[in-house]
Amino acid sequence: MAQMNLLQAINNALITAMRADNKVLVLGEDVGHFGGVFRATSHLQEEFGRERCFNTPLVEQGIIGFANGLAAQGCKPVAEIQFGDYIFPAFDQIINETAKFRYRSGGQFDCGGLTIRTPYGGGIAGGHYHSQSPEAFFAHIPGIKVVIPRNPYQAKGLLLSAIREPDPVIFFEPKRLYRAAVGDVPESDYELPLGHADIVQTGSDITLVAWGAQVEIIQEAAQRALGDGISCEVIDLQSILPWDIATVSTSVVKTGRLLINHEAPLTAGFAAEVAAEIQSQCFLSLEAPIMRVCGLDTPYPLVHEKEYMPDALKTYEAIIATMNY
Amino acid sequence: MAQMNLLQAINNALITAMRADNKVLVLGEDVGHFGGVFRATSHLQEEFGRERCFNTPLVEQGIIGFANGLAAQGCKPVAEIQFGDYIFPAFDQIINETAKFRYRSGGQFDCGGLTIRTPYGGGIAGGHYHSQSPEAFFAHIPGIKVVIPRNPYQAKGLLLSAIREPDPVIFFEPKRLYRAAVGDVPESDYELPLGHADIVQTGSDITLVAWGAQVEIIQEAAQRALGDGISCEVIDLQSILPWDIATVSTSVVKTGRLLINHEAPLTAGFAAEVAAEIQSQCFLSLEAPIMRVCGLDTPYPLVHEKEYMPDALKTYEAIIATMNY
Amino acid sequence: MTNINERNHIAHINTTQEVNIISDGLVAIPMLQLLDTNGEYLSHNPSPLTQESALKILYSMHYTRLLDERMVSAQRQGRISFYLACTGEEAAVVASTAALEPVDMIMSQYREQGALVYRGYTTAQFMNQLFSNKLDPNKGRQMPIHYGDKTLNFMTVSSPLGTQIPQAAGYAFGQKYTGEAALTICYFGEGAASEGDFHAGLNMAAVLNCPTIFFCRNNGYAISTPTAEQFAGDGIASRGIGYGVKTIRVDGNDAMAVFAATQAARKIALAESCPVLIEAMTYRLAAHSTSDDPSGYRSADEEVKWQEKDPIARLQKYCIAQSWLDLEHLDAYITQSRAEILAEVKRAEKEDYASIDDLFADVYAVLPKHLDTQKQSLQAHIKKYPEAYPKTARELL
Amino acid sequence: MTNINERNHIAHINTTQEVNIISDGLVAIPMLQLLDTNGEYLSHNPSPLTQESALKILYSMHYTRLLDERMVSAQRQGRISFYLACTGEEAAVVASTAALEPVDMIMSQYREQGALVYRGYTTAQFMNQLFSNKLDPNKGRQMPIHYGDKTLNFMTVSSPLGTQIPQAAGYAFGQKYTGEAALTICYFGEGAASEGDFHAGLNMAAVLNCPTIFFCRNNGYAISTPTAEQFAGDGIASRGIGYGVKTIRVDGNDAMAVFAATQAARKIALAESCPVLIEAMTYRLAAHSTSDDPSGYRSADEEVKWQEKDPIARLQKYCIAQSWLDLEHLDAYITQSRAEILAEVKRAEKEDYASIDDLFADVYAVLPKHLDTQKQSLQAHIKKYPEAYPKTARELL
Ligand SMILES: Cc1ncc(C[n+]2csc(CCOP(=O)(O)OP(=O)(O)O)c2C)c(N)n1
Ligand SMILES: Cc1ncc(C[n+]2csc(CCOP(=O)(O)OP(=O)(O)O)c2C)c(N)n1
Ligand SMILES: [Mg+2]
Ligand SMILES: [Mg+2]
Repeated sequence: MAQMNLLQAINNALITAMRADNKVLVLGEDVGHFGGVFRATSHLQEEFGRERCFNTPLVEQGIIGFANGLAAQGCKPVAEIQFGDYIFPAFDQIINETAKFRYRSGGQFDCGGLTIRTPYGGGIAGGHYHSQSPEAFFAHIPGIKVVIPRNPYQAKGLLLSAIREPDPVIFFEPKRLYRAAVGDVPESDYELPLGHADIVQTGSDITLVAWGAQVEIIQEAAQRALGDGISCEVIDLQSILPWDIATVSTSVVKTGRLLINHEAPLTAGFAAEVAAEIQSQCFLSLEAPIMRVCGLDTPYPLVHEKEYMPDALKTYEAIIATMNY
Repeated sequence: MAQMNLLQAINNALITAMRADNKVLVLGEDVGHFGGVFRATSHLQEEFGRERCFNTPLVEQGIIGFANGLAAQGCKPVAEIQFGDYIFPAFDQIINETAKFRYRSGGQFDCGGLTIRTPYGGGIAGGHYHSQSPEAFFAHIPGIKVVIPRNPYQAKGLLLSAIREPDPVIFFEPKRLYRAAVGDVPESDYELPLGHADIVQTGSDITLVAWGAQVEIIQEAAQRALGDGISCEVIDLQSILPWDIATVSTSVVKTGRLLINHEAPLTAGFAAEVAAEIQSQCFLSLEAPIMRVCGLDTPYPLVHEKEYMPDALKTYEAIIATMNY
Repeated sequence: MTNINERNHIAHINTTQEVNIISDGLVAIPMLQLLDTNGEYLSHNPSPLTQESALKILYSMHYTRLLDERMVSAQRQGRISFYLACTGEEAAVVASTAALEPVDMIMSQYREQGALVYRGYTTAQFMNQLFSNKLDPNKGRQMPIHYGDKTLNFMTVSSPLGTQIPQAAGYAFGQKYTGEAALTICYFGEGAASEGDFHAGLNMAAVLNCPTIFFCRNNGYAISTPTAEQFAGDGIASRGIGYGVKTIRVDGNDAMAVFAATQAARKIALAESCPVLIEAMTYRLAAHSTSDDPSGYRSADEEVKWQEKDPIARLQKYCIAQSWLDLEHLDAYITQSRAEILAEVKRAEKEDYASIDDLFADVYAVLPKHLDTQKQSLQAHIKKYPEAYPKTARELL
Repeated sequence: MTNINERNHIAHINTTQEVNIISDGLVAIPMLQLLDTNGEYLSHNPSPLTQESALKILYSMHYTRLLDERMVSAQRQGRISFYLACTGEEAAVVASTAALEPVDMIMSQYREQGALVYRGYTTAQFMNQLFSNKLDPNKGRQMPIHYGDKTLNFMTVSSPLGTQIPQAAGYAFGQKYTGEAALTICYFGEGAASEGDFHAGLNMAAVLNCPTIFFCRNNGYAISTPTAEQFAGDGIASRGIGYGVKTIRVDGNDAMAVFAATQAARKIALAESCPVLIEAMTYRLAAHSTSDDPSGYRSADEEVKWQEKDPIARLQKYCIAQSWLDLEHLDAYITQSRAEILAEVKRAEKEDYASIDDLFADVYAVLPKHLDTQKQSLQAHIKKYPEAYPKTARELL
């Protein structure tokens, strides 16, 4: 065990994966000598050489197109997109290529070896273009998996699984926790299963669901609600595609109430999917409408970041409203 | 009034808009002399010249980038993307540019004049890449409007509104109805409001919601359900961003039941948003879980198109299941 | 961190005091031609083609032409839903593939069935794909002409244009990295070369030293769009210079020249670990696809001029002049191929379709729970209404 | 339908019988230089700059340098969250803008504050944007350095790289279409030129005859990535040829040459309705931004060499030699500007923030219902917990 922050855990996962399998290659803008703008790929080029960790030209559609080809050839590329906000030029390569490669060829060819890592989310005064949470777009793409860790331990275990998964994975990293989230991380090689939710805290009155950086927000809200005698069950989805419907619905059958929190804009965000599915599965158990506490339907702002964000206070208010329904 | 099919109505709307305002320009792949692969832009170049209706090189990100600039300059470009499946290379220009142009500049500059037209949807044996229904991706982008007509009359009126709207609009055209949908269309200039749902048929037992080509599917299911004495209220959303929450919730308060149908894959499709919002607004009125009858969570198939599609039979079954809940 | 050397990104550049406008008065890049339209050999060097290789190319071109003719008819008869012919471009495709090794990966656009023919894809295989039956390797999931064969190193076709271009760079990088003595060839049209992915792919291949042959079929049109509305430079070849990519322009209707150019390209690409761009000047004699009617956008006179440059006739004349060709044998081959195609059409259209399992398989390596749920409910539904789902009902009863 | 003329897309191409590999042994495109590093004028032609224009450029460069120094310090002091300096590239930006007319639209990348300085953006305006206060025209919605001013024809900066390149083509098309005697200049870095949007923009501008100046600042780096890992060709200029775009390479540290090149480009672009590409060879003396530390990826020796090519010193030496410059006046200007910047920093940081209305306005032209609902519930929430939302609570109480 070692104390690591989220970035160090990711760096450690990359080193672990690269040592274990020489088909694992790391590519992206500034990931080489410099180690990436957040330093997630520090020292990789030193240890593994330019062949296995290299800078690409500044072209996201090319990074993912190139990585798709590399994966189809049998390598395991880990492609970094510098910010989640800049993944969109690669959207076509992801939705029309990565996700459909295996299906369209009847399993002859696939991009299963591909992992795309990208920092996402707000809270760093980044404005429109260094704050977006685009996970919902990817949750609507059959053929890929979407994973989001909330702490260093998860980050290492989930990233190792993602890299070794036979399916392509998009791995969103909550950038405001890069240095803020610190915890014990095994130095050994370990994997955490994809598609499984993590029950962070058990409770009996209401189920709170989030992923990534928002998990600590709902925990904070749960803490505050405890002061009112409300017992919250806190669930971190960890994967949003596929997501762990069973864990959430079991919880909601027990608590009778559900609240989902995400930073992305409310409309057509992933909370909608969770709400739609759970109201269907748990209809007779629900004692109040499922609540969504989400980002506003505006571009991500700058000075009004606090107002935009689905923070612990807003979550707490929604818990109270749900309890009093 | 004239009998027109959907394509003719769109062509007629473009002519009407171009005659009325010389800032309206049409651009896209093959839209010039040839009139587009579906012939939606037939004769425009003849009447308005190459300056106002022109072919672009084969580059969707460029078409929308160029059109964004043209709109910012004050023109009203109507950009065609040949198939909805090929809109993804332009996704970045749409989400990061079109949608945020006005907001990020504090209203100094905007792309309000832009309309993007694109055929979408299945039922034409088009396989993965000529069948997708990507509307949900766009519904999660604050700053744009998303409109989908179901018949020639709507198509003309909504397209004229879209072109004249001060906000950028994505206009999805149900291609399997291009020639199949025929109806009376006024030859005059008229507009239909965006953001309003159309109650196609009133009923008392269950509300059925769809848009575009699936409206006729839910109508067919409603017809079949009538045989069992079930009275369906059929609503065509027409716009999915912003969407007409009030009309749907009023209906559900009345009927107590809701079913949403779309061709796109179920997970994180737009039905999720409708279900999430309506369960919240109509919680105490709901007598059964909200049902989603949608495409499968697979890429769009070819020989199994019938099996994939949320057809009238599947919809009917879901109506019965909801009624018997 | 390792030491950082001093860099100077302008060291190679001289200065001038004149405002030189580059691109004014540039001379077009010439194209390699070895056979004239009469099949005369124009060079003083020994011909790059042996009898055996010339005949294999010629026969493959004939087969491709025949296949296209038959399948365009089959589409007209409503037997298949869609087809896309290579007519007029057989030399560009077949002769370039002929200059490769079987280990080389082919990433095509969609008009490169001649490459498959050359590599030995059988008539039965073509038909299984075109009829989307249960023997289609794509399991009936893609439209006709979306061929793919792992054993022949032919990547499954994907409709979105240009996406295969950066993929080819990545694939080739992987080949080099894993020590294969093989490269990747990537075919695309001059229309697709307008896509952003073209820019990405060529630049990345150049910077990352990928052994990739980028083979552009400049056939004059992208559906209805003529090259004058596609680009303003000297074709696609002139772009190679901008990327620092070695470039060859070739007469795409001259199989001999295409072979020579591709052979040279392969050698350089592998020896120097670098990409090579080939622009083959040719013409799409066919309609864009069976959904298209070119009379709406181009003149018949123009087509006639290019029919006179027919690539098959050109190589055939050469082979005849060399006394390499047994015309009777060729005739017999054509007759037999036609019969084989007809027979395979009849067989393939009678085959069953892929099973319902195949609707759900391959989305992921292992069927996830939510898809399994959807599958089970679909199966139950079909069992209830078998007559509405004839393709899959039978297997469930 | 109108008549269709016969086309021949290979009419301009000659044939050859040699496998010519283009791009082997190409000579680099030379760069226009009019002043050497000592400010000596190198040409025999009359100088393109008058005293007035030279001094306006020189003063604007000085102001830009000063602003950058002060704001980098302000960021270090925690007064602003982010800054991005133009240091070393002032000539490329200021002198090119100087060669335009005020009606010309400027679309910048983010390192072109010198263009705004030249056009008369005030210190107060800079500070309002940098401090995201309520006078910021962006209403506090974007990070510092995302300037924009409609009256100065300076399009608001957008962070995603390259997106402005096809937009500039479209904007210029609109200018031409609506009969404005104006063009659009589009600035970008050599890194951004790798994006697919660059390819789209240049090709479309060439094909659609858009009066656009594409101005590339090739400053050696894209954050940490040196040009050798960005492209393999002869810089960005060599790409112009591929698009059939007239191209000029210029010494970006020579204000005189940049002015002359841009003047020529503007003339051609408007007279011939066509795009012109300018590649300015320069160097990012600054860190990429205040979030960056270049010592991790480049050597100090290298930086020193480029400090010796300082664009400001070069033009200043020339002006002094011409007896055009009153050094005392310049000193006073610098002193006064520094004081003005300090005063405006102090003012701007005390201004209030934009109101909560501005969080919701401008998403659409008219606030739609669902956003109004969100706004009302946010307002109610803030009223309940004012201490948690100090920026907006006051206005609601
Ligand atoms: C991204 C994308 N945009 C548009 C299309 C529709 N489309 C199919 S083929 C074609 C023309 C391609 O022309 P070219 O690349 O020159 O190839 P050719 O057909 O001439 O062989 C177009 C526009 C597509 N398949 N993919
Ligand atoms: C689409 C996109 N990808 C990545 C980034 C992150 N990023 C910001 S600046 C930069 C480097 C740009 O280099 P260059 O274009 O050469 O301009 P310079 O900074 O040298 O002026 C990168 C990678 C971005 N802003 N947008
Ligand atoms: Mg073509
Ligand atoms: Mg740079």
